[in-house]
Amino acid sequence: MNTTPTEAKAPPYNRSRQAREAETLLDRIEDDFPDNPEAMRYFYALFRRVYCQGEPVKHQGTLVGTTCIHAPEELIYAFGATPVRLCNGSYHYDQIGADFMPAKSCPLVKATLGSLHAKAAVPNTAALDLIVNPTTCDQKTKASAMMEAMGYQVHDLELPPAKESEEARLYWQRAVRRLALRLRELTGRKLTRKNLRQAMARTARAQAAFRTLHQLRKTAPALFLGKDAFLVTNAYFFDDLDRWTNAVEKLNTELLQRQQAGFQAAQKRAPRILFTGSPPIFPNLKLPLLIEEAGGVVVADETCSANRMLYDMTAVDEWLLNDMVDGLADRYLKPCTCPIFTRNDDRQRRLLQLAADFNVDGVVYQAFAGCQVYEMEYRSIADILAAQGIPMLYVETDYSPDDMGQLSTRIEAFLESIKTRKRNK
Amino acid sequence: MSYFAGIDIGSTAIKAAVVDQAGQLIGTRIAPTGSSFHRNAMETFEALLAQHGIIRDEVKFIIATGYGRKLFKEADDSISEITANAIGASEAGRVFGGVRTIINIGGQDSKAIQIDANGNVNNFAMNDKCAAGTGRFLDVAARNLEIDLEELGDYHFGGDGAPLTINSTCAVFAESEIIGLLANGHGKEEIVAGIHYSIARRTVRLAKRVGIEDRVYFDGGPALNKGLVAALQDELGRELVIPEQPQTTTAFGAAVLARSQYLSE
Amino acid sequence: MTSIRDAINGIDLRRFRFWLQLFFFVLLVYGGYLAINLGQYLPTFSCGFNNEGRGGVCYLLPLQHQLAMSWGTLFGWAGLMVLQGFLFFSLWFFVLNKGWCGYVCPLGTIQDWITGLRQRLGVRYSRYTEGQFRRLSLIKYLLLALMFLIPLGIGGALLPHDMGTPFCDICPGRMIIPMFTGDFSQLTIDFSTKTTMVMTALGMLVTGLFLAGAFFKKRFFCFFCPMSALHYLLSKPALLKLKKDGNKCTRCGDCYRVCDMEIREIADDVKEPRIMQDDCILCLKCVAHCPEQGALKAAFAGITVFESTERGFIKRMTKGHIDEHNTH
Amino acid sequence: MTRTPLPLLMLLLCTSPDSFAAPPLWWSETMPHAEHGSSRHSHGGPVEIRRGIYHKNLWLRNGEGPADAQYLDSAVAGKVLLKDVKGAVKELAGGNIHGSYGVNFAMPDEGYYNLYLVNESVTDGMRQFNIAKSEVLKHSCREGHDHVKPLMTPRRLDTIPLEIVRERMPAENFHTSLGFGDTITFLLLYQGAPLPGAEITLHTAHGWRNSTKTDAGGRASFMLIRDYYPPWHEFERRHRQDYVVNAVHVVQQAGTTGEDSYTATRYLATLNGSYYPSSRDYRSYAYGLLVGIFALTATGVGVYLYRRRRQRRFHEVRFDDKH
Repeated sequence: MNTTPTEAKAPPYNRSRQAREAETLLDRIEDDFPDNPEAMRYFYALFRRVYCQGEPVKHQGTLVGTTCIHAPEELIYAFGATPVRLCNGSYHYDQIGADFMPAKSCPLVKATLGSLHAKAAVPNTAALDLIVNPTTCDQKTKASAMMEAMGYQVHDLELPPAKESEEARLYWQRAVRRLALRLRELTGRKLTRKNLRQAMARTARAQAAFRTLHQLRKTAPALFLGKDAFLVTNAYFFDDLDRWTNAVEKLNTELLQRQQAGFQAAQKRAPRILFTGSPPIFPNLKLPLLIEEAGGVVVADETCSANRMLYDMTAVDEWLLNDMVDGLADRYLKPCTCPIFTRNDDRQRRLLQLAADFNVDGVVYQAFAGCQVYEMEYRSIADILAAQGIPMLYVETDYSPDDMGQLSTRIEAFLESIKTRKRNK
Repeated sequence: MSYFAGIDIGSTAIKAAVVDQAGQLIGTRIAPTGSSFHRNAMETFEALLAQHGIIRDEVKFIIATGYGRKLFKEADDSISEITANAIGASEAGRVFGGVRTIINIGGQDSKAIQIDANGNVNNFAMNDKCAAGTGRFLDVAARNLEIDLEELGDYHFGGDGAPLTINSTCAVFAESEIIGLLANGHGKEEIVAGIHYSIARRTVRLAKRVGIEDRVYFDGGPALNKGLVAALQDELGRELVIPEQPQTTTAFGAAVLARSQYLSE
Repeated sequence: MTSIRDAINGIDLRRFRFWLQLFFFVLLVYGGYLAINLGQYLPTFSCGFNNEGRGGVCYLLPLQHQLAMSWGTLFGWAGLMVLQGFLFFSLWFFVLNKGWCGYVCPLGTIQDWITGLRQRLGVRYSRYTEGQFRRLSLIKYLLLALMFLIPLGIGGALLPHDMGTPFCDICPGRMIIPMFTGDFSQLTIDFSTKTTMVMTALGMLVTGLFLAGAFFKKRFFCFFCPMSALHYLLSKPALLKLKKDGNKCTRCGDCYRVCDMEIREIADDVKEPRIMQDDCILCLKCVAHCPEQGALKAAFAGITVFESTERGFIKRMTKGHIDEHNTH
Repeated sequence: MTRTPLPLLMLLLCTSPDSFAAPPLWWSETMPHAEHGSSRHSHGGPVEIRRGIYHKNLWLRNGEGPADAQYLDSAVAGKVLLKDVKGAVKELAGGNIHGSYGVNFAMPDEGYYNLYLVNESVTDGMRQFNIAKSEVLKHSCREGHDHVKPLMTPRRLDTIPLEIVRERMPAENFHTSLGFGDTITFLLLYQGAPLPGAEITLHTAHGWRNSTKTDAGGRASFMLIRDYYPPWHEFERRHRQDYVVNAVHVVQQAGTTGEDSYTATRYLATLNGSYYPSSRDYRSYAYGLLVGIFALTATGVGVYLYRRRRQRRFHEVRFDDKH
């Protein structure tokens, strides 16, 4: 598998399948909805450049790919390297991945590996110097070997399967310290207090911006739509950190103005949806788009392509390397609500709290066919939500567009039932 | 006199229904979807009106439902077949004393819906993009066994001995399995029964996901199949409520909704 | 009103605490020179051996004194006096609850200064492993028990009289706090009798331990402090309270990692709203380091005085990112 | 102070005119017989506490110094006066306490109580005044310390012809106890006025004595010597020793009291007190520091090793192979 199908007289990128896939989606996102925020133009343009024109991702220093939110990017920045999140949402790469992966495996992993396999992938991964692969779910764990087989440098970031115990915490802290060593070898630079502190300052600023955006989504009726929010957080995967932060801050100011102006991006009656489960990753925004095309609005989410990736912040008591690195380690383990961990009561509590804070009418639970952990947690989540009288729609799907019609039926039915529910209230 | 219509554009058949001001069902009509279903839908609709001597203008409000609903531009509004089905069922179910659970087996999907007393959807489940356990599955089987869809019911009871178990849930694999069984000299009767039971099992599993409450209303084309009904009742362990025109429940529901929407505006 | 609240919640707790602690330190260690006397029932280590400087006396000194009275007197007329003393002590305590440890206690302040020194030297701090922690946190109750039993034993003439105030003998405060007023006379071993010899030697050992321990471990001594144990027994009805809203908690563990006393419950317990544990010194660092709106709060007589807020957290952290010298 | 060498001193004493006069009377707070068990020790000597009120016992003794003075079994003629903290003077009746003559009085208030015995007699034309004074401190820390500061200053009773007053040492408070090496100063008052040039003598517990004459201001100072040498393990920090000061003043003036007449009056005043080993005798900074430093280094090393162990991977978990 060292020669790839796309290498054979590959068409100019912008004519390629994945480019068209992205293009159609972006058209839908931009044109099907009347009042997109001005500040979103930056993101639309960014995605068009990167996904449709195939513009390579800008980066200083070595480029380090990460395959999960557990990779502490502050460390990577501190070593003067640039992290890029490799998780991929393209059906096209999903198909390529299917060539050498079991058909029943998770489309996200398939697409990710597929994109790594197809060298001309987006975001441009040809220049990867190292892939940090946290051992989260089985499929990602097993991916390490495959990625190595493709000729990539891979570092297994060992993540404990449980996060409650103190042992797990220490184990993880060790793993993170080991990553720091590996990065030192890779970059030949030294980790200093100043570097790390600056790196952490940058991400903290980005997170602060995200949190503001997050809080703005509490306003009802919604100030802007979930598809845009997902686009913003998806840009975080590969965009330049500071540029991204500035763009988000611009968006925030605009949304604040909208708030003061009493602007409504959705009707009063529009069901407010909390999105959870498998992450919508560009260009696979199928489900959020269907929801909002059907008149719902995604006001909050609990997915690793948005909230889970950016929400929780690092606290440091003493600004010494030891404390900072351990602090980072904690931030990437303790609050994480990923279902791979043995217990999921944190996730349940988080969902309930989000539902309460954003006065959510219903929850849409996306599970990628082949992502067992989400499929298995679905019941427990359904139960606690039912106990709170919050309706939930469980959707098992993948990247293929063929079930769109069927999905739209279900989503519309779901939204209709919510509407009647609200009317009867 | 003003009327209200509902048009259900399904994957295999187009169903149209008309109700009068009182919400009484005037009539229904069914036609195959075919390739250009927009034209067929229009024709079916007009044929229905003609049949009952209703002028187009008398139809005040039309609601489309089913997969084709978005593309049926003549409709004043569209609604998902699940909601429509729920309304239709709860309306039609009144004569049976009200229903709370609906099982619908359509051309390419099967649904289980749980509704409250007013016909609002509480919860529903749907097969995940796979024709297994749907009407299409029956078509395939019938074709392999070289019998008409309508005859399947009679075959179901014709057999002596236990029904075979059809293991493969996928319509495509089932095809080859059936051929294999025929080759092994099994009677069509037991095979048909087997098929019915395999569908029934899947459907019941679906129904259990939404929770089964008192009367279970069974509609959709396959509801005409006595054998399947028997199998389902077996698996469910309770009586099923079946309307005399199972296919048109959804269209009827759409029509009822059209009426109420029109009156509320 | 809200702006004031925001200002409070956005406060730089580190600096605020430093100055407040300094104030109380001066008050209790040098207050005597300013003719300040808060009496002898203070629920904090305002050492009585600091003759000239003290602005009040640590209750443990008179308590042990009183308990050492002959049983006849103690269980007779003097019993009331002891109770009265305890009452005053409790009244003092109820105001600040364990805030006495986190903000007032001179010995605690000294430890924080030593910690500051360590930070400047860039030496990392130690943490106990879970097992050690569980075992160690029992010691203070043992000390508390001894602190009651030994004087009683003396009162009953079961123990030699020169064991007078057993805890003070081994309390590092007795040796260290007077030094701040230039009185080094406590820094001795008393050869007058065998008991005093042993006790004072023990005291010196503990002082040495204290200094070394406090350097490597935040609030080293507070794990073993019998005063803290005594506090905890009274802490339920106190006015100042630490509250937690489990639903808002994301269990990110930020509070736990900044906690000087390594209290895990603060992060992991999402059921109990009254989250204060026996080791807690109510320094409120956990509240300051909690990014979740209203997940942790300090309430005085039911009125929220300091609450964890997203904005406050970000403000404090950004500050942490910026300024180079973070030791206060 | 100036210390006269002992031989010379003996000489002085021998040549003194009235060296063979009757031995002085003085109060002692030491029990006649040790076997009576020790009462509670408080600031300012042994006390008894009855229903929360401090009570003081003082026994009258007669003899030069603590070393060779007897207790009396019966009262002596004369008045026993007590001046309490408030300044009120009342007469006390002595009696038999633990087998010897003494007085017992309550001390409800904080501060100094002065007890006097004035005994007057005339023997072959010489009028003899024996004045025994004792200054007793009542203090309990429970009462606090601020309000009693003014009570430090010595108090006197001017109706007493010849009175010895112990002047306070610099920075003396209710907790101060005299110790070896401390210098104590006495003020001698005759009819309430300082009396210069009078002979004044200090007797310590073990028979050491030292005489001098009061200076122009009627003052005389002595340094308490260290005369307590037990084996180290028997050393008692609260080892209380009595001292007695007596002063003699003779007035060559004839007169009569009642029926008998005299040619001269001899005043003999005594004041008792107690002192303890000084803290310098039993405290050691050197050892203290040593132990402290040892502990410092020990823990330092301990922590270092502990961290070393922590750095070696997975050493938190220890298995017990014994079972």
